[in-house]
Amino acid sequence: MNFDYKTELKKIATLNSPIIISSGTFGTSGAYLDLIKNQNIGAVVTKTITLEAKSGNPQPRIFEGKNFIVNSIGLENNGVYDFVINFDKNYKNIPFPIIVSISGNDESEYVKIIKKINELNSPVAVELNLSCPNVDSEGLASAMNLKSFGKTVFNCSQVSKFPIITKLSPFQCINTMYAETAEKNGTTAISLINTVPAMVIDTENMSPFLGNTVGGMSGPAIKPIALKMVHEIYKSVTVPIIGMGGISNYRDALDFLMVGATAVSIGTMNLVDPELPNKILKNIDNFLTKKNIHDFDELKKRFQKNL
Amino acid sequence: MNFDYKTELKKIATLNSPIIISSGTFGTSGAYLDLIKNQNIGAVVTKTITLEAKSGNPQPRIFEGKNFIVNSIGLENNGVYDFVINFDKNYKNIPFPIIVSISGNDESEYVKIIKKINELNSPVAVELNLSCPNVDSEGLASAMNLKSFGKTVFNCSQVSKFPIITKLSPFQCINTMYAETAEKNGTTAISLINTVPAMVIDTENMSPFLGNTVGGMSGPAIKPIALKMVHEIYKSVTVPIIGMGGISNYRDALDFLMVGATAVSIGTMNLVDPELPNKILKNIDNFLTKKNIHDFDELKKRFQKNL
Amino acid sequence: MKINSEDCKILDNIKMSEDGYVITLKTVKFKDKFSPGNFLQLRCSEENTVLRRPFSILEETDGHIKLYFKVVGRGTRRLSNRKSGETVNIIAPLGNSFTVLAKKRVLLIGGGCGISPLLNLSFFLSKKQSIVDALFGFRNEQDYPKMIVENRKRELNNLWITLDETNKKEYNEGTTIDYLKKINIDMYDAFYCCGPVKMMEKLSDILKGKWAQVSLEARMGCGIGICYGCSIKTTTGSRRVCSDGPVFNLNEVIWDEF
Amino acid sequence: MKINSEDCKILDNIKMSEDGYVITLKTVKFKDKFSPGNFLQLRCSEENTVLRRPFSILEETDGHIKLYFKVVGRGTRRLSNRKSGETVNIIAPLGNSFTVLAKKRVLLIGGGCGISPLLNLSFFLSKKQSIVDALFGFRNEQDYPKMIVENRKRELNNLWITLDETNKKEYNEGTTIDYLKKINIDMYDAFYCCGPVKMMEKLSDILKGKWAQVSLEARMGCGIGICYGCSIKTTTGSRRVCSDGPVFNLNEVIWDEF
Ligand SMILES: Cc1cc2nc3c(=O)[nH]c(=O)nc-3n(C[C@H](O)[C@H](O)[C@H](O)COP(=O)(O)OP(=O)(O)OC[C@H]3O[C@@H](n4cnc5c(N)ncnc54)[C@H](O)[C@@H]3O)c2cc1C
Ligand SMILES: Cc1cc2nc3c(=O)[nH]c(=O)nc-3n(C[C@H](O)[C@H](O)[C@H](O)COP(=O)(O)OP(=O)(O)OC[C@H]3O[C@@H](n4cnc5c(N)ncnc54)[C@H](O)[C@@H]3O)c2cc1C
Ligand SMILES: Cc1cc2nc3c(=O)[nH]c(=O)nc-3n(C[C@H](O)[C@H](O)[C@H](O)COP(=O)(O)O)c2cc1C
Ligand SMILES: Cc1cc2nc3c(=O)[nH]c(=O)nc-3n(C[C@H](O)[C@H](O)[C@H](O)COP(=O)(O)O)c2cc1C
Ligand code: FES
Ligand code: FES
Repeated sequence: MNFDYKTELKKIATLNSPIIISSGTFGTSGAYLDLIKNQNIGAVVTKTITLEAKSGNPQPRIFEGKNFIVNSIGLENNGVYDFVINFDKNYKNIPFPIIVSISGNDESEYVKIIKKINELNSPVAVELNLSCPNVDSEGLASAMNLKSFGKTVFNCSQVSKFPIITKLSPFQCINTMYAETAEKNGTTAISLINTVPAMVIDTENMSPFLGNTVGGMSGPAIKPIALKMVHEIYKSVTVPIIGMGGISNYRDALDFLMVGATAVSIGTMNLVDPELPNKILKNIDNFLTKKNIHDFDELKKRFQKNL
Repeated sequence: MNFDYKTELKKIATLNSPIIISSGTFGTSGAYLDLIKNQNIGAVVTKTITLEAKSGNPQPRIFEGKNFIVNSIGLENNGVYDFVINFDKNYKNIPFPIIVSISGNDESEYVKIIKKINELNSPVAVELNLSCPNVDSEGLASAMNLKSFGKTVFNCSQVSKFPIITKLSPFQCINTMYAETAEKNGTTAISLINTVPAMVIDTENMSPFLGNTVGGMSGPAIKPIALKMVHEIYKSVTVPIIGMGGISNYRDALDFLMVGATAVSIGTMNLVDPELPNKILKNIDNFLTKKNIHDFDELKKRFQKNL
Repeated sequence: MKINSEDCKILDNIKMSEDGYVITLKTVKFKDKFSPGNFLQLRCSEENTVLRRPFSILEETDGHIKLYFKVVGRGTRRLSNRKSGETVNIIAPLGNSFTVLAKKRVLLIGGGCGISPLLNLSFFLSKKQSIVDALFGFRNEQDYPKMIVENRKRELNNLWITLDETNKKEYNEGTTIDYLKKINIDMYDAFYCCGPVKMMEKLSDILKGKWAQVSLEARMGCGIGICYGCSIKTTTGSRRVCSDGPVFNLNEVIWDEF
Repeated sequence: MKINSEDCKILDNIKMSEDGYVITLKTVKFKDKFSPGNFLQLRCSEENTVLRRPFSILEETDGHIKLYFKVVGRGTRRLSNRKSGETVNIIAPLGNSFTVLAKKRVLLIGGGCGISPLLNLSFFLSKKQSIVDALFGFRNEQDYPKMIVENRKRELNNLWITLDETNKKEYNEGTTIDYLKKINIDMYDAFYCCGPVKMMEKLSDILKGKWAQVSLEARMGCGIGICYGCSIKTTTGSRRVCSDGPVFNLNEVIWDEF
């Protein structure tokens, strides 16, 4: 690598690379850790932790379309108490900065979870998955109105000993209000987008395909949607943006970095190719060298000039 | 065909088939009319007409992804005066009921356009494309708030001599409020979804691909998103729903009809295969026969039972 | 064994039954690394599929991995069209494995491509001097990959093949479940099962209280224990088929959600 | 002629240059139905592409349609892999056509696959007893589909081939634009052009005031005049390349947006 990929995420951390692994697609299983140990990953986000344990949604939980998947895992996890007790056991061997993703059913639950997370030392940030798991699973955020959204971000920022990243669902990105509200209420960074609410039918059986009826769409097909959102939101906030949605190769990563992301995050394609980060970085390297670009700020400027 | 595909769209019309051709993908060119003359199409929607002529967006206007396209045509049209003057010339040979799609920059423009359309006799309905063409082209509706949205639907319903169909952009479908507001304000039917706001980058050149920077995504990849929206909105309104988004075969059409659509509309794939309507109907026929289902109400009921 | 990925050359890809193929992959990294019951995650195509597809190991000898797969959808159709000389990427070895009992009398019960991990297992069982009988069921003669099974006959003490419909004497008409009634199951120390969910569910009734392991299939996201796409209910709580399984005790699986 | 669709059998699909192919389709419906300049919309693949792709007619004789296409992206790559015996769906005949002048001296100026509609035109022009010279440019020898062009030499009075780089005498080094300076263009009554936008733009300068037609390429949605995806600016306003064109008067095209 010719480039210094150190990525400053404001007061969160200086990451070794701008590539993050998204919530729900990073895990601590041995098989996975074997595969990623040599990857230059900037940070990893835990699966979203809730206050109480959740057993997740009925099978099937994953549908695959031509270039997307729809999932309804249902935030299966053992709850924050179990998470904190086992944190050292599960995470001490992870060679990357850890961001803890959390989700609550209401404003007060977020604060309770944060207080529990405060007992830990090593995470670099807490990511708020503000997608109302009980209204709709993964990423279906419509129920949370702007006011309670802002209050949640504010309370979490106040209480948390770690910097806060606010993760936006696509429907919180249709204009810039949610992003601006998160910024005003103390978030240190913004990440977007979560999965797009979606539904798949088993036509032959005239029934929903997923055990949970509805789910969230992710993967390559959502990239143009996510990209537009990062592009718009970049213009209206100053906090760093972690861009994600369908990243599957270095061009996707560059696109997000061009339109305004400070770091990018890989979700679905990390399930398929845990060795993607280094492949992406190597190709970014070639690209920047060829274009005689020295850092991502310069890349952003070049793109801005072409607007 | 064994089935009677007559589709009652409330006071709009009784269509010969539940298949409609979407706005922006129907045209009056001779080449196209040659191809569709034997298709059993329920109705066709004109390209959206604005008050003044619009020359549309710079090239390129269309990007093709793996199973979607992103377009930024920019509502190129000659304006409503020209439309009305030439209506007979252009539309008298069209053997299908005609729905006129219109769009205005503000509430008052809609009313002006409607008044002009009132001079015509033959359309069966007017469809409101409430997607703020001047804020963002095709289908990017975030700017229109609920109040002015409701007022526009109300004024149009009052003034129009034709029944009103309200077409919702995806961002007006993230909850059921817009649909309910349209119903309360006198719409006769609802159609959804318009294209999903999106952006594509020409990575190599570090610039937006589309001449207009942003555009709207359509085609097979958006189907799961659209389907979920029809599914949710069906529960909360009683007016008929025209479902669209990515329909490319009979299974897609059946899916929309199952989750609640009274009719379905083909957009993108009509550009590719103008003979799709009859192929779809033939296959629906086989499906219903095999399943011993006699009409679409029964289909809906079977699906509801499996929820 | 550490989990790893490898670009494997396809050595051949041969049709073995109506919709069944045996594909042979050349491996360097995974020579002698598979335990019976392990599976791998294979990228059928980078163009037409998103996720990898899980397949059990039918056999691995001398760095030649054989998989027996059936064409059921987009991924396996694409895989069936892949040609020798081309490369596919795999992640392996994945999952837990069967408990290989020594010096026991055991019965393998398999349906469809479920025979794949069982045939692999039979090799390990015979090495440990267990006596292996096999009861395998298929839809019909076209569905029966005779070559694959006959190839492994030496390791099998008894081999019973059931076909849903047949009039040939060498086969038994009916399902494996039907045929099981004719066997004295009490003479076996252990049972190893793999096949369609409905068959497994019935087996779990019939074999209640016996020592029995089952290799399960579930729709997988990652196959490496990170996405919780494959979680199933068991008597000991939610478990991931890919990392807690795919081998479970037959009687710990709760079947109603499949 | 009414526009129609047809499933056409591929008769053959032959590589003619580095990335150029000639595909031959069997048609019943469109025998003798193409005018020079017409194009068709072809569905390269139902699996891997959404929209159809527009291609000019290189030749149609006896119900055999020939297209000359270059592999530039997903659709054409897929098309280059299609085998004879397979079927592709086309919509045809589309667009307007060149004005076929009779008993004139004309020059065809083509670049890359832009030679396709021009070669088709040359046949019609010779039938009308016009004298046809051709100036065709390519990147290099590998890019030059010699067989295609030589095949049509009988219809051509003069044939000049330019290659961006060459040291062979039979070719002219440089671009068509370079070579044009060596030709006395005033001796021609008419010009027909097709090729890359940059070349056409330069031509429109050089041929200002002359009778000249150009066949344009634009990214198309439908190809049948309904989507306005292909609109371009002309001196007479916005025009659709697919239905108002693809043939325009060279001097009516406004180039700055291409
Ligand atoms: C541990 C394990 C071992 C397996 N071993 C074999 C084997 O040896 N031979 C064999 O033929 N098949 C085996 N399968 C099943 C095989 O993975 C599926 O048939 C295959 O994934 C279908 O892919 P498709 O694209 O053709 O089907 P599609 O239906 O188009 O696939 C769509 C999605 O559903 C998933 N899917 C579909 N059917 C199944 C299924 N039965 N199990 C799991 N996921 C499914 C796919 O992975 C994909 O994500 C195994 C499954 C598991 C979990
Ligand atoms: C009237 C007309 C006649 C043509 N005749 C020929 C011909 O005879 N031979 C030939 O090789 N090519 C011809 N072309 C260009 C040909 O259509 C494109 O090369 C082809 O569409 C590229 O498809 P792709 O999937 O390989 O490329 P991709 O770049 O992957 O295609 C992506 C999208 O861009 C469009 N596109 C890309 N390049 C072009 C282009 N130059 N013109 C129009 N659309 C483009 C495609 O249609 C598709 O929608 C013609 C174009 C037009 C408009
Ligand atoms: C299987 C799966 C599980 C996910 N679980 C979570 C989750 O627990 N919390 C969360 O914030 N996002 C979750 N996501 C969303 C991703 O983090 C990411 O925002 C989204 O998938 C878009 O990125 P992608 O297209 O690269 O996957 C999940 C996504 C997938 C595919
Ligand atoms: C090329 C193109 C032009 C369109 N123009 C319009 C338009 O003028 N007015 C409108 O309401 N919708 C327009 N749409 C949106 C479609 O009517 C439809 O709502 C959308 O494309 C989703 O359906 P589909 O996936 O079947 O294309 C256009 C879509 C396309 C692809
Ligand atoms: S498939 Fe991802 S955890 Fe099992
Ligand atoms: S390509 Fe659709 S109008 Fe020309």
